[in-house]
Amino acid sequence: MGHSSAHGENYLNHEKGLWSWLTTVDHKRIGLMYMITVLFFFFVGGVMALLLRAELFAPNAVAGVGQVLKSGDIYNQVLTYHGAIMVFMVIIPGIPAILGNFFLPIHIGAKDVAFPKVNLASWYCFMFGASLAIGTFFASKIDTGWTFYTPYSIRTGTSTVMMVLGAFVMGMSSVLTGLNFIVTVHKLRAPGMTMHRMPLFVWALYSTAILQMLATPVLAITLLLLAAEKIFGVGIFDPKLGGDPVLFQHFFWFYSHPAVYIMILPAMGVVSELITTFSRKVIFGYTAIAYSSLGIAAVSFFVWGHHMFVSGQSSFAGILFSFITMLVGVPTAIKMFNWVATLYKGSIRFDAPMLYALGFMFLFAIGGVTGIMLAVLPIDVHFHDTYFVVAHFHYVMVGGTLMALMGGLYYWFPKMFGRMCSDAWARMSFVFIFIGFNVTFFPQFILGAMGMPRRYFDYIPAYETLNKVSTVGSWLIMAGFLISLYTLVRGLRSGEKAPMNPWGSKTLEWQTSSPPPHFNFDVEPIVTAGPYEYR
Amino acid sequence: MMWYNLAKAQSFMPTDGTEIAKQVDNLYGFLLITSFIACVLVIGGMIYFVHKYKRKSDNDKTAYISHNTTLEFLWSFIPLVIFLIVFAWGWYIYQDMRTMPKNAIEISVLGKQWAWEIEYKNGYKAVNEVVVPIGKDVKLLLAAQDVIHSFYVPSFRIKQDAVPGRYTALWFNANKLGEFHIFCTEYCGTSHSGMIGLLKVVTQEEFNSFMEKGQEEGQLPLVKRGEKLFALKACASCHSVDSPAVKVGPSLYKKFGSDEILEDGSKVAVDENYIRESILQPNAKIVKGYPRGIMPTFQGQINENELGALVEYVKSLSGK
Amino acid sequence: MAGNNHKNDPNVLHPHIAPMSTYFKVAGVLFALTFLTVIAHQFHTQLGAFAAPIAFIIAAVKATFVLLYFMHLKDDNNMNRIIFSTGFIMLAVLLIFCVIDIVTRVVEVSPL
Amino acid sequence: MSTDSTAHGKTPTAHVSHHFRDANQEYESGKQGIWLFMVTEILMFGAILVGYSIFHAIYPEMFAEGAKSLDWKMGFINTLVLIFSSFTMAISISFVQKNQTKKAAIAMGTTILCGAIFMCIKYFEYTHKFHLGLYPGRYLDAAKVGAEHANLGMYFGFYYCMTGLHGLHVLIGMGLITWLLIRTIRGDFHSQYWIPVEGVGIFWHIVDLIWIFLFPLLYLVG
Repeated sequence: MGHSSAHGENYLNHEKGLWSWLTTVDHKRIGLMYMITVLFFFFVGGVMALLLRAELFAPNAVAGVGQVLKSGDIYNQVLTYHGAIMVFMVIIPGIPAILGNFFLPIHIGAKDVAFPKVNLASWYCFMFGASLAIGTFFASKIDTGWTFYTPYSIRTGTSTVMMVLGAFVMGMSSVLTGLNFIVTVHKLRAPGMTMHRMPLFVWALYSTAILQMLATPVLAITLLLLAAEKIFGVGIFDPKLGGDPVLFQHFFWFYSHPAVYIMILPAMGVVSELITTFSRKVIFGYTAIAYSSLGIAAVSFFVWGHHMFVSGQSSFAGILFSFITMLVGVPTAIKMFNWVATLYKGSIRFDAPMLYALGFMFLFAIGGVTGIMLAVLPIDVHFHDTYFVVAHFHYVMVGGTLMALMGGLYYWFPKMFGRMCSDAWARMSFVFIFIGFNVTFFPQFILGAMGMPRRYFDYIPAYETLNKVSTVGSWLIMAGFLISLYTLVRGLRSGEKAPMNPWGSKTLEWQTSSPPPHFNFDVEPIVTAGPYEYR
Repeated sequence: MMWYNLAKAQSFMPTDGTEIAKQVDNLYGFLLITSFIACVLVIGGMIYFVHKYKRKSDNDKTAYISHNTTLEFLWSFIPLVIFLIVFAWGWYIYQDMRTMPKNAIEISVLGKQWAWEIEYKNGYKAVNEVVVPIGKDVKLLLAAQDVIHSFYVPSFRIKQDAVPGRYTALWFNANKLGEFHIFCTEYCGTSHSGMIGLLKVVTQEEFNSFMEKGQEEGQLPLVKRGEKLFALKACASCHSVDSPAVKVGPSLYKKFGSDEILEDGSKVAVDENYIRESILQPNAKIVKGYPRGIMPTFQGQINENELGALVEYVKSLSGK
Repeated sequence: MAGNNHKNDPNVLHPHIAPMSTYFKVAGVLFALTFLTVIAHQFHTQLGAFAAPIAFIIAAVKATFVLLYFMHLKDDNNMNRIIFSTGFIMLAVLLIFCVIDIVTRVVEVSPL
Repeated sequence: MSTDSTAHGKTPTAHVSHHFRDANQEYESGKQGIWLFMVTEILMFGAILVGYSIFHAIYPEMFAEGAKSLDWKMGFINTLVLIFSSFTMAISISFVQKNQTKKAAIAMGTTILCGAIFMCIKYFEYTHKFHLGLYPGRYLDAAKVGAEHANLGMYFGFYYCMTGLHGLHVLIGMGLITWLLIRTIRGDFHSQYWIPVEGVGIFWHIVDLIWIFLFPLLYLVG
């Protein structure tokens, strides 16, 4: 492959100035813009999380430390913003929009995504929607929870309309990204890059994109109807006018369950990349992993009712949804086993990205088995809307998606910026995040089993000790992320120059210079083998 | 079986108050053990491999193992079988949970912001407190007045949303005497976490006398009836009565006979008519510093007698 | 790019141009079907329970004509056909599961 | 990166953006993108239709009462107008492909005109309803209107949501076709570059397609 870096021109210095960034159609630059915004929102959502944990440090009756937030209303607002920001602005766009935008075209040897302008439009949609959503913070704060369940969201006198419109616009951004990825994968692969030679990260993004395309429009219309409900009192979801609030939950989870896989599938893709690279070994069961992504995507559309076992949904529907949910567990288990098998007889290095990948597997295993527990009807009746559920989805979303995002960032940092991060610091951030995470969320499984419901501003004294432990853990996580921030910024400013392929990986992005040239490759690559041919 | 009991002991589930709760715990114990084994296999395997196959030199050769159909079939099929077993097991218990018994004692439960209103068949009403006899089938008919609530008794492993506009139901047969927590588990606003009730399981005799006592309720003095109604209508979730502390609305402690400053700066004397108006048309006069439109109207929900009792109760709070 | 040898040049597009008469015919059919719907509607009291299915069958036929000829799905590739049909499949999923819930709920409304 | 070619030359050349290998790849990609986007449109409208069907099944009489207060003649005329506009849109693509720019422009103009007529009729329908007090949801005063069913507002909620969202799409479509018209007159489109016309065309047909279903659903079936 060519060496355009000889004369030092790359996508970062190809054009200069803020304006060149705001009008760029280069997928790499758009990926970076997403990175900055998503990390900013992650910071905001993280502060909210710390506030929530601080409030729950002790029951309100305990003098001095009991009450951090002034009232139940404020607590509810903070928890709503924490949920909405983390879901809509961090975890859903996280991996696809940052790492996906940057690496999907390079992975398949393309110069850009199929519709670069649409890609930029999607970032602007995201920003506009996010501004609307954050804007409610300065209008009247919303306290509906990120799920907007009716009739509470209709009754509560806050700026729900603005918030749902924000979510609607962000949904559009998600659709545009998904559309772009699908067409890119279908049409823009380099010569020789057959579907079965694509890296598994691309397969994961492809499956995610399908979910984004097919699920988001239903959320969009549900949110519009909710806005109409709020403005005109249409009555579709309002029992006062003969509407059905449980139907809202159906519509909502028709999107939001697949959305869970929109969040986790890309993470699985990242982990597949990390594990092969750092064990320098061909992935075990490429086809199984690739098609299990598609399988998860397909089945995930039929399982949304498992969020509604006690909602007043019929028992028959509950049983049906529980059954199908069991089926979605299988492809997920397959992936876990395949990753472990990939390690067998490998040559394993423990750089920070690999630690994050192993951390992902550890946490995702726990998140996965508790997920199966929650799919079992009578168990879910007990656990539904308790801290057990909170712990479970944090194990999957934070322990899964965020770990993979961090691992991916450290892994691809040299490629994105042409500089290396300090591996020692990065490993330290991992240690803090990993330990802190378990300290924070493992006690919550026990709290849930004991019966502590979620979204509680205050709790009975029996739950105090474990809540204290959990809050202390949240500080460790904070320390971990601050160390990460420091590591990344330091790497950016003064990291040593990155070679073309610091990790010895076989995928295409490492066959071009670091950072890549404006059009990714100096010569269009011709692919002759699969992505993990470590022989 | 020792393992099995150990898992149950470590499961941190609250005491089980019904037969179904025991069955749920058994299933949960099974799930814990299988999950533990699965995690040990996966995580243990991972740790063992990363330890054993640590990179020795930069030129390590790795095995080229692209797939193994038998192995892959096994680790797809075995989980599938386990999942289907726990599904069927769960289905079996769930069927029991959801099949309403015949001839059960029926109690209506109305969820509202932010209290549970309990009504027994004989017309006796209570708030946040369900009293049931031991060893009898009890069926709760759930309804919600404003938004969705969820009735949850951790010790009985039962939970059901109360959805406005329709009825849902729950049943249980308590086999332990004692008091158990009732939580609201569907987010319902400001005092969601304060919507805690007690479920008291008592002997049949105690239950009978409790019901009789309820019948005599009508003969209580006006102030006492007002006090009960105040609790029943969940006024206490927003108005404190024993101190000037502000909850959501103004405190009513020693309020009667004093002056209130309204939004527009004018003054109004807190007398019987002002209290009456505040109950029936809460938004007619808003005290300075409080939001408008929070308190629902009780017009048409309470009769003249009840109104009188409430006014009498608020009067009594002034300590005169 | 030489003018000749167009057939194999990937930079020369070969639009599929349907004859104008096709468009006229399809438009005619669509107009006719619209009239048919309205005529059928005049007899809806006589048709009773069949009125709605008839109206929707006519609508579906119209939609098919629009899809095949105006939107050229007839000459398009299979991928685009599959893509378009997934939308309808997903809608069916949404409808079927919601209906399953609501219909079976009715049995339990009075779980007495 | 080849820029827009003009139709003035004898043999117009295809448009190939920098990241595509050749014109066919770009065309196929564009087309697929458009179809994917249409899927989201179908799902968005379809989900309201799902809600409509469910509540129609729950409250058949209330929906019948609502449908009675709609004038099917208006809907009928609108259906004809939209079908005609779809036809003109379809032939405009054909004209562009045959390099008959002027005819294409006329066809597009007619399409916009039809869209405008559609919106005018819609406007009269809406004002008529407002005049009768048939507002959506809680603004519909059942007592004043003399409705037999207290929740008639729900029917009109659906009516306004569905037709409103559809109307919004008509307006967006008109805007897009105006943009096409300007570019057509400028000579941007020709036998080697017509994908925007085809894309907007498909969008316009989807709008038509949805109306084909809305018409019997709202106006005819009670």
